Amino acid sequence: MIKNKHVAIIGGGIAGMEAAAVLAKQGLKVTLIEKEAITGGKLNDWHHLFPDFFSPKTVIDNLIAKTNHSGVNVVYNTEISKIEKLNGRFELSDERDTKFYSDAVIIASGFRLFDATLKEEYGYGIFDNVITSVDFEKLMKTEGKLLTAQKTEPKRIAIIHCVGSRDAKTGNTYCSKVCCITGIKQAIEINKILPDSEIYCFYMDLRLYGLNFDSLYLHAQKQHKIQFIRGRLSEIAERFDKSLQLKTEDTLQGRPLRINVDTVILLIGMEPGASNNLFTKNNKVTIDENGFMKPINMHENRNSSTHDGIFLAGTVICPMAVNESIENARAAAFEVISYLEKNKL
Amino acid sequence: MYSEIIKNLKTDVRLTEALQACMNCGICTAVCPAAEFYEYDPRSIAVSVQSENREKIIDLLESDTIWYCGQCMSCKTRCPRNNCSGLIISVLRKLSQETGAFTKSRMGRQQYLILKTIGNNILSRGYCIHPTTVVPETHPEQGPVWKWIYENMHDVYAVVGANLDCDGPGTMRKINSIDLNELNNIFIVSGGMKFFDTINHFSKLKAIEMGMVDEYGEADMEKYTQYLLQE
Amino acid sequence: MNDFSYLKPASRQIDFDKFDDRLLLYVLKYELSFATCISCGGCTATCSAGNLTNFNVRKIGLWLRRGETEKLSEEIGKCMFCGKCTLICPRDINIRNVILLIKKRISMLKTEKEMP
Amino acid sequence: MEIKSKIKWSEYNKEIAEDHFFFLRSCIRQNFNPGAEKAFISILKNNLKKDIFDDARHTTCTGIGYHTDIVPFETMQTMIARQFSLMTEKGYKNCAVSCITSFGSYNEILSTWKEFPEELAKTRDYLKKATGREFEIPENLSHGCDIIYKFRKEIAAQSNYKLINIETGEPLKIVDHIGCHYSKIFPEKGVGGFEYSKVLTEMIQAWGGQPVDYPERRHCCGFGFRQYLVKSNRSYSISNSRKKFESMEPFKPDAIITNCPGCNMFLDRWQYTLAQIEGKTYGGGTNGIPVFSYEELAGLILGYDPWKLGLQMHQVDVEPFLKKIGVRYDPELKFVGINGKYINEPLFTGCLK
Repeated sequence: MIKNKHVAIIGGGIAGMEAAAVLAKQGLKVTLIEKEAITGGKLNDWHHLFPDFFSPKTVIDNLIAKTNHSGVNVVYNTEISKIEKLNGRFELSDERDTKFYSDAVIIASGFRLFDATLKEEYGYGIFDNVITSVDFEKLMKTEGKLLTAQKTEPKRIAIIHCVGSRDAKTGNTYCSKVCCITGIKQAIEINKILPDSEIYCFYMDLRLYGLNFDSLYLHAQKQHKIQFIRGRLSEIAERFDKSLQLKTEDTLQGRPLRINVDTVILLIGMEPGASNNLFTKNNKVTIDENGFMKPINMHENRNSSTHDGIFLAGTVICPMAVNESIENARAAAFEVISYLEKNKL
Repeated sequence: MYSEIIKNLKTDVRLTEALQACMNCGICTAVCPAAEFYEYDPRSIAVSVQSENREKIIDLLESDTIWYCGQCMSCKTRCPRNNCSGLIISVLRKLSQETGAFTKSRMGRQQYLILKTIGNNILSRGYCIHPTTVVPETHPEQGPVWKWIYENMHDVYAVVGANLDCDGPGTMRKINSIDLNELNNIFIVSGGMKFFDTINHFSKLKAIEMGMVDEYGEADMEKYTQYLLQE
Repeated sequence: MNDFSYLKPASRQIDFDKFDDRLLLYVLKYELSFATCISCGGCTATCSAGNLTNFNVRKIGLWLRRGETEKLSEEIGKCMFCGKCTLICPRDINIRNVILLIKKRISMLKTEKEMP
Repeated sequence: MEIKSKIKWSEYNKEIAEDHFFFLRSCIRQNFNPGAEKAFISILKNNLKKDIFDDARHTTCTGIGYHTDIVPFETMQTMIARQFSLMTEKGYKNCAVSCITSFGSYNEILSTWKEFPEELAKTRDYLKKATGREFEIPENLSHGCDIIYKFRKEIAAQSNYKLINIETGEPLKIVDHIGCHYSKIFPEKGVGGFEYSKVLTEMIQAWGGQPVDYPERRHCCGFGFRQYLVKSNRSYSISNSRKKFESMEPFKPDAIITNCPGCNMFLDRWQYTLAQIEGKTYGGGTNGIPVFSYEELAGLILGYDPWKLGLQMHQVDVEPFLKKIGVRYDPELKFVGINGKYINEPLFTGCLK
C-alpha cells in the first residue's frame, strides 16, 4: 500500500502547497517543510496577478485551506540543506540537524529574485527613485500609492525590461519570461492611480507568450496611453533635482535617446534558488547551466530530477507564472504516486 | 580587390572576441559618443557584420560610416552579450585600408593625414605626439596658454623639470638612435611598415585618379594633402 | 579672436524634454488607434508610394511619436492615399487617416490657425 | 558563450603591486602636462619611498597609432613586448603605466595572449627577429592612478593641505572623470570596476574633498582619436565634452579630477573653446572649472610648488583653486622661464577675457 508511504516536500510556496494537498488527498503522509513562518512564499508580497488582476491572496488562501483540509503536516521555520538516501529512504536535514525521513522527495524551493544592485549602471540601492517590480508590488499592497522619494507624485515613470535577464554581464543569459507581462500589468496599475502621468516601457523584445497577454498590451497602449520604446536601457543617472536621466537607443529610429523621469521600476528576473547547489550534494540531483534544477527530460518529464525518487515542482525548474507553477506541482504529485506504486514492494 | 572578403574578416582574432551573436538591443548606441554626433549606430555595424552579407560589408568598407567611431569602447562595457562594436570597427578599418576601399570615402581618406602626422612622429621621434607638431595655427582650440608654451617651449618645459629633446631619461627626452632603430625594425618585421606603405600606395592612386599629378605624371601628395585638409 | 567656425557642437540624441508634441496630440485626439502601433512595418511593405519613392510609412509613425515635425512636413506629401496600409495593419489602425491628420495639422501650423 | 560570475563591483578590488615599478610614459601627458609625470616619480620616490625605474630606452606603445588604425595590432603587440623586454632586462616585474590608452592596450594584449597563445608566440618571434630581444610577461600591471589610490592615506598623512575651502571649512566638491580605456574594456582591471570606479573618488575623500556624481560622469571626454587629430572632425570632440559640462554644471564643482592624460587636456581646452563659441562658461565665472590629474592633485596637497608641477600650463587658471585650499605660492613666478627670466605671458588664462 502506498498509503503508508511518506513524502517530504521542500518549500511551502504555491508549488509545494499544491503538490502536498494533492498527495495528502490521495491518502499519503505528507510533510511540507517551509523555511519561513508562513506558507505562500514570494506570492505573499504580490498585489495583483497578470493578466486579469486576480488576487494572489485568494490563490494562497485556497491553497492553505486545501492543505489544512487534506491533513498535510506543515513544518515552519525549517530550511532543508541536505538530502541523502540512506537504506532505501531519504533523510532530509537542516543546519540544526533536524531530520525528516521519507520515501520520496519533492523539491519545490522556488526561485531567488535577481539582486538589482549587481546591475550598478541602473543605480538600484544608489538612487532613491529606482525601485524594482517587487518593491512596486509591496508598495501597492501596503500603501496603494506610488510616490517619489521626495514624496511627490511622479509625472514620468519608466519601466525597464530584462533586468538581470538575457544578460551575460550578470551571468543570466536566459529569459525570465514573466517580466514582460508583469511590466505591462504594472504600467496599467500606475496609470489607474496616476492618470496624468506618462509611462514608458523600455524593451528589447516583448515576449507576451500567454493567452490574453498580447491583448493586455493592446489595452495598455489604447486605454492607458502606455508608450513602448524599443531599446535596451544602457544607464540611469541621478540629476541635481533627484530626477533620473535614462539613456537608451530608440532602435527603430537608430538614434540615441535621453529621457528624464521621476521614478524607475526595474523588472527583475527569476534566478535559481540559493539552495539548489546544496541539494546536488550527497545524491545524483543535478543543476543545468543556469543553475536551475535539471529534469531528466524537459519535454516529457520535467518533474523527475536526475535522482530516482527526488522530484521537482515549480520554479526550481525554470521561471514560471503562478498558474504554470501550480499545474506543474500537480503533475509532480502524479509522478510521485507513479514512482511509489512502482516501488511499493 | 574584394575576393574572400568574409574570410579575411574572420581571420582577425579580434573579431572572435568582438562579436558573439548580437541581439540588436541598442544598448551600445545609447551611450556611443559617435552616435551622439554623427549619423552612426554601432548596433547596425554589429548586425551588418553578423549578416556576413558581402555587399553590406563592402558598402561599409567604402563608407564614411566606419570612420565615425571614436574608439572609446563604451559599447563594450554594457553589451549584454559581451560584444564590442568598437573592436569590430578596428577590424573593418584594417580591411578597408588593406583593400584600398578607404580612399572611396572622405573620412577614410583622412587616414593619409593621420599617417603623415602620427605615423611620422612614431617613426622619427618614438612618440605619437611632440609639442612642435601641435601648431597653434592649426590648433586654435588649444588656446592662448598653449600658444605661450609653444612660443617658449624650451623654457617652459625646462622649468617644470622636463628633459625636452635631450639625452637620458625624463619627460619628453629624445629617443636615441639605437632605440629608434629597434622601433623601425619592429615595424618592418611585424607588418607595420608594410601597412604604412599600403596606405601611401592607395592614397597615391587616389591622388592620380583625382588628377593631382606633378609634371612627371607622379602623384602630387602635397596637393592631395591640401585637398584632404579642405575636404 | 580665433576662428572657431570649424567647430559646430551638436547632438543627434533624441531629448524627450524638447519633444514637439503638436502633431502627435492632434492625431491621437482624432485617431486614437494610432496609439497601438507596434512598428511592424506591414504598412511599409505594401505601400504604393513606398514602391515608387523612398517614402516609409512606418517611419512616419516613428517621427510622429518623436515630434519630428520638420521631417514629417518634408515626407508627408509623398503619400498617395491608396489606403492599402490601413487594410493590412494588424493593429487595425486607420493609417490613411493618421496621414491625413498629420497633413491637416501641418497646414494648420503653417497658417498658424488653431482648430475650433 | 562565456557566462561571467556575478561580481559585486562595489566590493571589488584589483591587485596593485606594493613596490618596484617599471615606469612607462604617456605621449600625451608628457607633452601637455610634463610636470605631472615628473611629480609622479617624485611622489613615489621621495614621499612614499618606493623604487620606480625610468628607463630612457622605452618609447611610445603606439596606442594612438593603433586606435587611429594606422598601426596594425601585430605591430603594437611587438612594441609593447619590447617595453616588457626592457623591464625584464632591468629585473622588474611590475609596470606602472602613465597613460590610459596604453593601459587599455597593455590589458588588451595581455588578454589576447592568454586567449590566443599563438599570438604570443608570434609576438615573441617578431621581437626576436627585429631586436634580438626576449621578454617576460609582467606580474602586475597598474596604472599610475592605481598606485596613488593604493597609497592615498599615506599621502594624506604627509599632506600640507586638504581639499577643504579654508574660508568656509567646507570640503571642495570635485567631479571625477575616468578615462574610457581604464576599465570600460576590462572592468576587472579597474579599482571598483567601471560604473562606480572608486579609484579617484576615494582619493578625493582621503584628501578631504567631497566627490560629486553627475549624470554624464561615464561619458567619453570626446577625444575619439581620429575625431580630434583631424581638424575637420573636431566637432565630435567638442560636442561630447560639452555634454559633460552641461551635465556637471548644476552641481557647481570646484574642480575636475581625471586619471587620463588626454581627458585632462581636452576637458581643460574645450572649456575655453566652448566659452569662446558660446560666450559663457559652465562654472567658475569667466575662468571655468580647473582640471587636475591625480598626480597634480597629490603633488599640490603634498606641498609641491604649483609652477614646478606645471599647473601654469593649464588654460583654466588654477590660482582660484590654490587660494581656496590655501596653497602658499608665488604668483610672480607663474610665467617665468629658466633662471627666473621673463618670457612673456599668455594672452590670457581662463575661458573668457
